[in-house]
Amino acid sequence: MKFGVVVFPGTWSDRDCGWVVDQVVGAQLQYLWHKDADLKGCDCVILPGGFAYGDYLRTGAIARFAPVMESIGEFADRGGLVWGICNGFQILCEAGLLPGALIRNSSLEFRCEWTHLMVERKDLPFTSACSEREVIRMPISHGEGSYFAEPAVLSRLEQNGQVVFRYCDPGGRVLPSANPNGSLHNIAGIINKRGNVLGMMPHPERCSEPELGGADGVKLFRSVAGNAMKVLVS
Amino acid sequence: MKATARVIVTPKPVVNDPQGLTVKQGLMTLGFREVEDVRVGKYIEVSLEAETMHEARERVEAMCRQLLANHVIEDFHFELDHEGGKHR
Amino acid sequence: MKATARVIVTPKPVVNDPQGLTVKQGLMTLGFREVEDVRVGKYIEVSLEAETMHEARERVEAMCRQLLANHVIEDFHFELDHEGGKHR
Amino acid sequence: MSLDTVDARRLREVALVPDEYRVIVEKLRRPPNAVELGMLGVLWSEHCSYKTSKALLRRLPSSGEAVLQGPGENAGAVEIGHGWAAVFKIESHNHPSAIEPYQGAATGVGGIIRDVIAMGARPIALLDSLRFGPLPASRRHFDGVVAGIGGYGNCIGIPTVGGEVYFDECYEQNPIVNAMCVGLVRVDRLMRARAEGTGNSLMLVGADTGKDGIHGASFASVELDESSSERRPAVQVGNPFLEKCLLEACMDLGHTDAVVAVQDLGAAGLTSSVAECAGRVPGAGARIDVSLVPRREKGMTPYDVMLSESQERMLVVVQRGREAEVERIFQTWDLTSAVIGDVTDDGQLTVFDGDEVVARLPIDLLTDGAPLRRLAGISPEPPPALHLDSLPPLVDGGQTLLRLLASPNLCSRRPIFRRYDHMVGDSTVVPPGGDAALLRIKGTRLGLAMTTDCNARYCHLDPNLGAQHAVAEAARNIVATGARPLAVTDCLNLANPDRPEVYWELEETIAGLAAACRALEVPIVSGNVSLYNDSEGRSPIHPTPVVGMIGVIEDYGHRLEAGLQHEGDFVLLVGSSHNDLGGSEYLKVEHGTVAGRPPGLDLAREGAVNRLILAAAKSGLLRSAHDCAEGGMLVALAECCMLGGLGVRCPAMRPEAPLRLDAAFFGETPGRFIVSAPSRAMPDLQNLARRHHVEISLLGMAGGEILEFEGQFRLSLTEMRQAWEGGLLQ
Ligand SMILES: Nc1ncnc2c1ncn2[C@@H]1O[C@H](COP(=O)(O)OP(=O)(O)O)[C@@H](O)[C@H]1O
Ligand SMILES: [Mg+2]
Repeated sequence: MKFGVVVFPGTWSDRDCGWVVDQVVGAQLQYLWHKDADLKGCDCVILPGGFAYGDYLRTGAIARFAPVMESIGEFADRGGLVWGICNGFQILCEAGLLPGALIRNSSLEFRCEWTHLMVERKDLPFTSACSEREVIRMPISHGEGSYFAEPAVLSRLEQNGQVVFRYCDPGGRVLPSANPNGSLHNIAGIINKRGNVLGMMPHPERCSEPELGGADGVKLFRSVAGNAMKVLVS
Repeated sequence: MKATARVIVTPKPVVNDPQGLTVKQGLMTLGFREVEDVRVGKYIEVSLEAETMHEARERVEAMCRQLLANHVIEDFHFELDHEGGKHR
Repeated sequence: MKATARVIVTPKPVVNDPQGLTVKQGLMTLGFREVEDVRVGKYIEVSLEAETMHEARERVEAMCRQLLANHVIEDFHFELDHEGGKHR
Repeated sequence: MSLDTVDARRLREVALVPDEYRVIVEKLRRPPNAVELGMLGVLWSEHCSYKTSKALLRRLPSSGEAVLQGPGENAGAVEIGHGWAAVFKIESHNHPSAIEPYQGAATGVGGIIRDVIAMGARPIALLDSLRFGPLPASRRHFDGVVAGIGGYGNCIGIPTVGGEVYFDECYEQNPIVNAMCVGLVRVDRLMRARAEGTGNSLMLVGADTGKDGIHGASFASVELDESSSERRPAVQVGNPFLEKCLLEACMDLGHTDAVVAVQDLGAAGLTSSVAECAGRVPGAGARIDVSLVPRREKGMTPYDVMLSESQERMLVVVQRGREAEVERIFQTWDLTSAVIGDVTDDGQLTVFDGDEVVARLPIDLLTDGAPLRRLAGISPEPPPALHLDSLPPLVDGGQTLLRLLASPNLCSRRPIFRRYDHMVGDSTVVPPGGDAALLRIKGTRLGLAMTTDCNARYCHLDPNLGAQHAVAEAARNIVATGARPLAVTDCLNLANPDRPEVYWELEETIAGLAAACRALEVPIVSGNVSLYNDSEGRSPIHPTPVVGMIGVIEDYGHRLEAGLQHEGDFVLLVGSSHNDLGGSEYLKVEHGTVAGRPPGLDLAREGAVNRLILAAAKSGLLRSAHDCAEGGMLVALAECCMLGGLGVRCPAMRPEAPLRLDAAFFGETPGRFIVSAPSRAMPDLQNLARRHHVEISLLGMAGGEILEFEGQFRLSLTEMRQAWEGGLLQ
């Protein structure tokens, strides 16, 4: 199982994702440079957090044109696993690999804090190690993480069960008070229809060891590491 | 020929504009009670070389579609200037 | 009377504009090699009540000075509209 | 230009005085030209030359077993074990932040990061130390500065893991914005910014040069006045994205041996970075050609280029012939680099504009030539005395506690640090919110603790004792995580030293720092001085010597946090309490006065208490530890409750005379911690305390959701949180 971690200028969660893949999960790790279109045979490509190109103008706006993105698009079309975390989620939306967009937090402030997430689907290669409707704890760290999609798009997402994570309270109730950024429907993460492209604002790589305050994140990495072989590219 | 495009990108009406709300509140607290609504967007000034105004317009339009605005959440429009002249 | 002010706030010419620089580079990589310069600023649309256009202008000017623009690093200008009419 | 003809205005513009001009002419044996005068002006500014403080700073202890690099380089460095060195420094950006809070604070962060990069280290953490006038009047400054620090640190991907903030009238016109950066480097890869090797190339990398901040350094060396906002170019706009690329590229430089040295461009831009870099090598000089400097704007003169303070630039000294290798590394990150000159052995800084020489000055005149200023200090009127007998007795400890918890100086800092990414890097094992932050060093069990501290009210009442308190408090915060204090960086923020009272404060402050650092065996390896925080002479700030301290723990598995952990644990007060209400937050909040002397400080006892806590932590006897600081024992205890989500039941507090009840609850006697321990650890803990000659007393038992002193007051966690969490949101 080989994870690719994409590095854009301005990416900063690359090393954290790499650390978890390599040191915590013990899977194979390959950094992928944004200028290089070659995905080096990776089974799952992670687009990590950061401020690619400073996120000036709009988050992810410039990054999506990098050479590596074209290959990632093709890889996704073939069923390859693509996982956008934070800035990576923003880039996937800009690139059209996921619907909707991420806008300024309703507080207008950057937020770095722990949240609770309801895992709405565990039948995905990214969540198979979670239990049914499990509540997991995970930090966010973003200024523009408020999920937006037009009403029609949103209802299609809901109908298809494409919402994977929702901000909730510790008891699993999806309440406005548990929503840290004003996301529609408390959305924290979504998947494409085919089930191989995941975008999420919270940072699983920051909570994959107990000394960092929690280890729920490692479940997602373990899910992928355990499952990838089954869903692989045709 | 040198042209200058003044691009204005605004959040779509259906998109929440927390920034606009906050600016509005800020203005109200400062005593500008007559303010009814505020929307906040982006202003981008692009100077470019083009053969004709027509070409300039097409290029700027393409820049907006590809990079400057995100059609999911934003609308855009622009004005083109050319050596003092202004064209909508 | 209802008026709408379209305020444009731009970084002062000598002030560093990292956004503009980055957007310019982005446009260049996308193949818009004709781009010579990009400056990024803010666009703020304020709807307000006023007795006269003159009053509206004065109020908006005051809003810009007090809140909308940061005079240390930014310049501003605006246009005023009133029931379809446009006044610079 | 002789002294008669160089007009006074011109001198004032470059912030030189006639006497200094005379020295220049004497040393050069000719009058300087305009470019030279500008270069000397910035380098001889207080900000760059330390002409007022240099002689005093020599009194600070700077050596120690672990010290790899003391003051004099871009940052200090200490060895922390397993072959790692911690590199760190604190710096002020007060004047820019007063005028443009967001950008001033942001570029302050950018600047201190580059200092750490210049040592070859990867920055791993940021901290801040902030002072503002009272809220809500100072909201604009407060919000802008916090947003600016977050804006830069979050974007560049370095966690901001700690800091402090206080509000006081004296900062209304003069906010204090200090930023500290900590980096890591292998001991054998620690770099020094020395322009070694005649003929080696000087490369300028990073941002293009614009007309930003020309005269920024001299600007920071004068009092703010009405016209300050008009001198606009002094405020720069930061580009954290570019700095992130610069950071990564500089880390990549580590893979080549083509690089001799890296020096950041900060205040006084190219002039100071070239002069400093050459000045560290005896006899070395440099030749640079301003026409080779990549520019952002048209129409820049050599003067502009030499004095520009454009951010996000670095000077790299490269072995001759290997420039292309270095250029390629920067290209990878889409950064421009340009060879702008080379190292010479003539001891001169020669500036060309193409073929024409536009300036030629001896390096040592630039870096060391500024005549030191010998000022005289006079101690001011002593502050009003505090007559304890006239203080009314405490009526309702619970209500007083709630008011103290809501005080902006004591309340929860979450509204600040939740706006800072404090987790990126996957190393933050003790996050902000308690005492010091603790970061693990990946690949080892080592933990690195860090904090910034200063109670400037104490310094106002007694600068010498106040400075000692700052060091002692920082040490306690480090110790509260289980880490051993290791070394210090300091930022001396004071008012205008031309006033004898302020100069006296400066002398006393330095004496106090020196005494405390010696006693606690923490050398000062780097620092910064910011004077003239003195808006038009009307409102001098309190002396504010911010202490940034780091410490190590061998195994971060033994770390401690402030919050109570377990129902049924014993909650104890370590250290003894006295009637220390002088200068306390209690006095200010409840009685509206700032009076008396700060608490007495016995540095030997501080050491003993710290050693006890460390020994107990190492033996696993403790479940939590939190130091008592402003607000005293009761505020600290309330914090332990709120942070841990557990109440404490205590019998009534009946202090033995002469200790008063208000002092027992809210007095600020140093050398005290609130700790919790399981009952089975109690015998060992008591033995250990006896061996260290430290008093330890049982306060109560952890559990429930109520903090109670029987018969005196009962408060629920919810009530306390409401007061504590809202204090900054007013
Ligand atoms: N400006 C700030 N930025 C980041 N963290 C801060 C800031 N101010 C306070 N903190 C954090 O909040 C906690 C409490 O701060 P403070 O009350 O100053 O602690 P102490 O009294 O122990 O020094 C610490 O963890 C500190 O690092
Ligand atoms: Mg503390």
